[in-house]
Amino acid sequence: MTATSDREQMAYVSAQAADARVKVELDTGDMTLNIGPQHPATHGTLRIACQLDGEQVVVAEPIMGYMHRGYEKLCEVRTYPQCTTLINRIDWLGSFANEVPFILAAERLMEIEAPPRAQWIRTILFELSRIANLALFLGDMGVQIGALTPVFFAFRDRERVLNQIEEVTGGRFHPNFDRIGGLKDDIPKGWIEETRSVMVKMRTFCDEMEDLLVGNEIFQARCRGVGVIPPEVALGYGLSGANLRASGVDWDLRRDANPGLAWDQVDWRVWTHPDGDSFARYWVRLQETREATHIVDQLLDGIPSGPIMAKVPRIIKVPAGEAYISTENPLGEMGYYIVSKGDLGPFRVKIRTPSFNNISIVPWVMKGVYVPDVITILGSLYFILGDIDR
Amino acid sequence: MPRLPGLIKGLGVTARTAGRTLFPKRGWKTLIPAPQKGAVTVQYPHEKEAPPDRARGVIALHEENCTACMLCSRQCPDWCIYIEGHKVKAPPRREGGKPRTVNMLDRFDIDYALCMYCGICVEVCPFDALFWTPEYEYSEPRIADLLHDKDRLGEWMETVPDFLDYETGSEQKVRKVPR
Amino acid sequence: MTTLLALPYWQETGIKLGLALAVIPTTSLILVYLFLFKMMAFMQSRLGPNDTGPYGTLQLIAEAIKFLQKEDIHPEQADRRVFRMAPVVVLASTFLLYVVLPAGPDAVVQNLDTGVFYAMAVSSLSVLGILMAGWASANKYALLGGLRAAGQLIAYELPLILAVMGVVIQAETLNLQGIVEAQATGEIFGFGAIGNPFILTQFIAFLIFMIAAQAELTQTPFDMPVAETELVGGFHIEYTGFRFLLFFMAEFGTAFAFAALASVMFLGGWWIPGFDVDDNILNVLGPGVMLAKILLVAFFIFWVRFTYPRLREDQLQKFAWKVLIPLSLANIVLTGIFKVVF
Amino acid sequence: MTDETTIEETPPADDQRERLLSDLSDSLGEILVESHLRPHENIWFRVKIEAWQDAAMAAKSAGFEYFGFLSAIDWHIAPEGRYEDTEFDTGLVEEDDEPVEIDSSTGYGGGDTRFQMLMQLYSLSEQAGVILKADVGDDMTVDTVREIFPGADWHERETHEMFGISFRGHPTLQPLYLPTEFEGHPLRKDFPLLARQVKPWPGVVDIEEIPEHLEAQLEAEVMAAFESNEGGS
Repeated sequence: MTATSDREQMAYVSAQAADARVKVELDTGDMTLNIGPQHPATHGTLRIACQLDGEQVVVAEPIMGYMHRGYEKLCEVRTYPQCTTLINRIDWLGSFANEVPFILAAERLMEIEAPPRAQWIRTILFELSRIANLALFLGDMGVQIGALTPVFFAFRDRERVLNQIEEVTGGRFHPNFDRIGGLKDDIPKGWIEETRSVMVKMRTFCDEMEDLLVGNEIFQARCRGVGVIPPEVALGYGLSGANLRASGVDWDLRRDANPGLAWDQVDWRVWTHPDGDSFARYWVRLQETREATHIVDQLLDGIPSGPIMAKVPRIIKVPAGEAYISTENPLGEMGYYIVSKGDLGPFRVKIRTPSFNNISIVPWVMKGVYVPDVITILGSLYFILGDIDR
Repeated sequence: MPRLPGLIKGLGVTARTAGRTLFPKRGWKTLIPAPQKGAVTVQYPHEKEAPPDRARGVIALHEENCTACMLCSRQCPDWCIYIEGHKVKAPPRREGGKPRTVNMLDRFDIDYALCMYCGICVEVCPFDALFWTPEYEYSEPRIADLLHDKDRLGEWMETVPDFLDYETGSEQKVRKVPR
Repeated sequence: MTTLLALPYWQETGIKLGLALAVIPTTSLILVYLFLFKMMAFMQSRLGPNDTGPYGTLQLIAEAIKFLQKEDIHPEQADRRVFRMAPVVVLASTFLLYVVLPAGPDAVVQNLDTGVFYAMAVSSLSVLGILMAGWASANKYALLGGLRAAGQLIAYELPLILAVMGVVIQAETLNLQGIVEAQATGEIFGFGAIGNPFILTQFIAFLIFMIAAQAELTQTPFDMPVAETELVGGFHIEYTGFRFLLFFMAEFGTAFAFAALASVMFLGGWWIPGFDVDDNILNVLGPGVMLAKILLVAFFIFWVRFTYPRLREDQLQKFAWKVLIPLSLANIVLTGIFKVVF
Repeated sequence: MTDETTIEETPPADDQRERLLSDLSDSLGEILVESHLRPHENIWFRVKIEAWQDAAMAAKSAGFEYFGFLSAIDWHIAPEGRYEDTEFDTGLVEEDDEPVEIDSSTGYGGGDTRFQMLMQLYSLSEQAGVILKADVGDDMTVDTVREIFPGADWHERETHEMFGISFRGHPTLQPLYLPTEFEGHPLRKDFPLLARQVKPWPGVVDIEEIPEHLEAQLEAEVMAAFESNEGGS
């Protein structure tokens, strides 16, 4: 105000005053719009309380807990083998991947290691659940922005992957197949060939998604430049997985902090995208799905023979100590911090889920976007409600 | 703003899929529409999809093998297995032996309303009394009816498939299902 | 005008009205069954309804009965009268559209001299109903949907009308029957065997008309007013049962009517090459030809609907004002020049 | 972003983490209470609670800028166990009457109080993580780190409702998961798990023994049947 001699300053002040006057004269109160908890875009029961000015979001605050199941508490009263039953249900679309870090953390404390064959099959199943999970995202993102068909393609082709998982583990969604020291069972005859043909189909699915969505100009118009997350913000919020890589951070726990699975045995690359917008997130996930099919193909070629269980006592007692193991799950970094007191069950389990961190950026990224963009951003951040609420 | 190629490609994908669904046959038969064959969906009550042999559909109980050792009940994370039993005297195995004390199973109930289908009970059973079967048609209109007793669990024993052979390189031994 | 049967005016009108009333639900049934149920299913590797009746044809009857059985629910805060009237207004706009759609030389409810003008005017009535629904539902989603619909329908009414202008200039009449006749008697460089369907000379206008119609019908990629994944149905979020059925019927009835308008104005309407324009037999064959053409146009409308994602509201407005309207104006200018030159 | 040089898989000693340990210990200075290293895994630092923010700041400036998670540990030994023993199956355990028994001896980096803060940070350039711990005093208050790591915002809210630890300087400490009127802090060890209390453990049932007075009689019956059977065949 003091620098009235400055013409620019004058212009600025008068513009501010005009704005304020308009706001007083046309007292347009903000509208609160609750997106969710029952809303098709929140796949699950997430609620986003949006303050709208017209169709523009002023403040968006996610409210969750509608599905909080208290797994951290429940794990405390269960034995280690019993915990995996629960852990399956955290990210229910890629459930095998949930078991692995928990089992690895327990193995780390017990200082045993699963035999190589078990590690390879673990890695294959891990990547299969990644494909199953991301395939649904690839289709679902289409639905979020209005394309009806992709999600049906996704369900169609994901089913093939789930069948492969079921043929080995017996469970489509909740395999509960990983055991401390190895796996519950070996793979059945003929499975490798079937999986190979499924991987070919999944690559076709990726091509279809590329034609239906990535190349589609309407899709690009909706996603490019929407919900841009710069890398330093992404790091501060602890974003992980494709959300981080779409912001240009070349970071993949499979490559950079491999906890002993067979990823270092095969040739693959980490995809990143410099833009950090919704389109980049979709694109990175699409490439990752395709890359995962190549990883599975290579792994299938080289499964070593041998046992699938290390020597473990029948009654599992994990020595006292603490361990934190995280792996690159379909949604991002999932880690288990296990505090053991040498008991049958863990003393405390802190479950670090990717979606919780990924969604915590919502208030930051949704300032000033339009209502349709809220859906685009939510879709592209890709969360599973069980993964947020635990 | 929309340029042509991407939009046209998308139309091509859906049209191709429609064609493949409607005319799945090869050769001159292509002209005969056969959506029943081309669609990936299974029309459930008319045709049934066969789940894989390892599918965890329901737990079957081979009662003769059960010794009421309570292991499954105690290991169950959901506390959904109820076992009761009593001890009886059985004749000795060979002549001149002493009479043995064996466990008789009175009650073996699994509450499928609570069960999380984790398979821990099947795994911990040391006597091969519990098996998974891919059977899945046992829904009930009332939740209380999902508590199945040992007779019902025994009936499912017939549907237990044989264990599958393993892929080459495996050192696992193929188990046998008691019949 | 030669009439098929020499009937008094009121009897003729009565028959036509009855036919039109029967046609509207039937047409939306056909569209829903063929495209929404079956074509969409095939495009998604599914079968669609196949259990009720042969190939699931009776599914729609079952659906209609289901809707009729449902309780008629008003939101507590709703403006009841407006809430109830809204679907009727929307459906009325659809009904009124059918009045001028010709299916033969005499197979038309009312052959208005300003048929095109009337059709455009009446079709924009539905905006009113949608706005009413959006406002009266006392729901924020519905309000957003209603406002979006209003903005969108107004924005797309212009290119729609301007696209039709080209046809009107070329045909030199606003009468839909006249347009059909103009196409039937037209010649392409002296070759008149198939007449001159205006899609050949007015291709840009046809494209603009189809795009604008897509927006008018609130079909994807322009379905922001309903947008299931954002506004959960938009203006009809609070409607259940019979009232929802009315909206639903109006949606598909209007789709049918617009497909009919497109085939009348661009594809030659009911005329069959080789027949005289006044031939009485066309009153019988015409509806069949029209139906085939309409289904062809509707196929494209729904094909696009099942394939594309949806645009954002601001992008849609930009597209209308910055691309479609200048294009259609250019088209009018070009048509005018050609009209004067040739 | 990342350093392309990968760590050797199993060198005998973890030089990299030892270097990180000494570096970070130096920069933490006297706010460091205790540290612990598990080779090829993690480094644990226990810092003074007053310096929680400073420790986070120091870690961030040392390159640990990727926020993993923030939580707490309750070292109170739960009176209920796993709810599988009969004596604990009935009745709630009164919170106030029980002396709080703490056992944090097994925790890395040690601990003196019941509640301990826990924060995991990662360095993308070093490809290594650290876990920061701090003992929470009786005032149950910690400084917020949400200015340093914005992602900590929700984690602090969760910790607040689950353990009852307050965060100084956090503007919106309302519950994240639980309803606003919820009482108690569920992840505390003395918070009863009702799901396990409303129902007795089915594993507590044991096989019914043969009553002693009938044993001899039954034995004789069985033997008689056995012998007659043997004779017959």
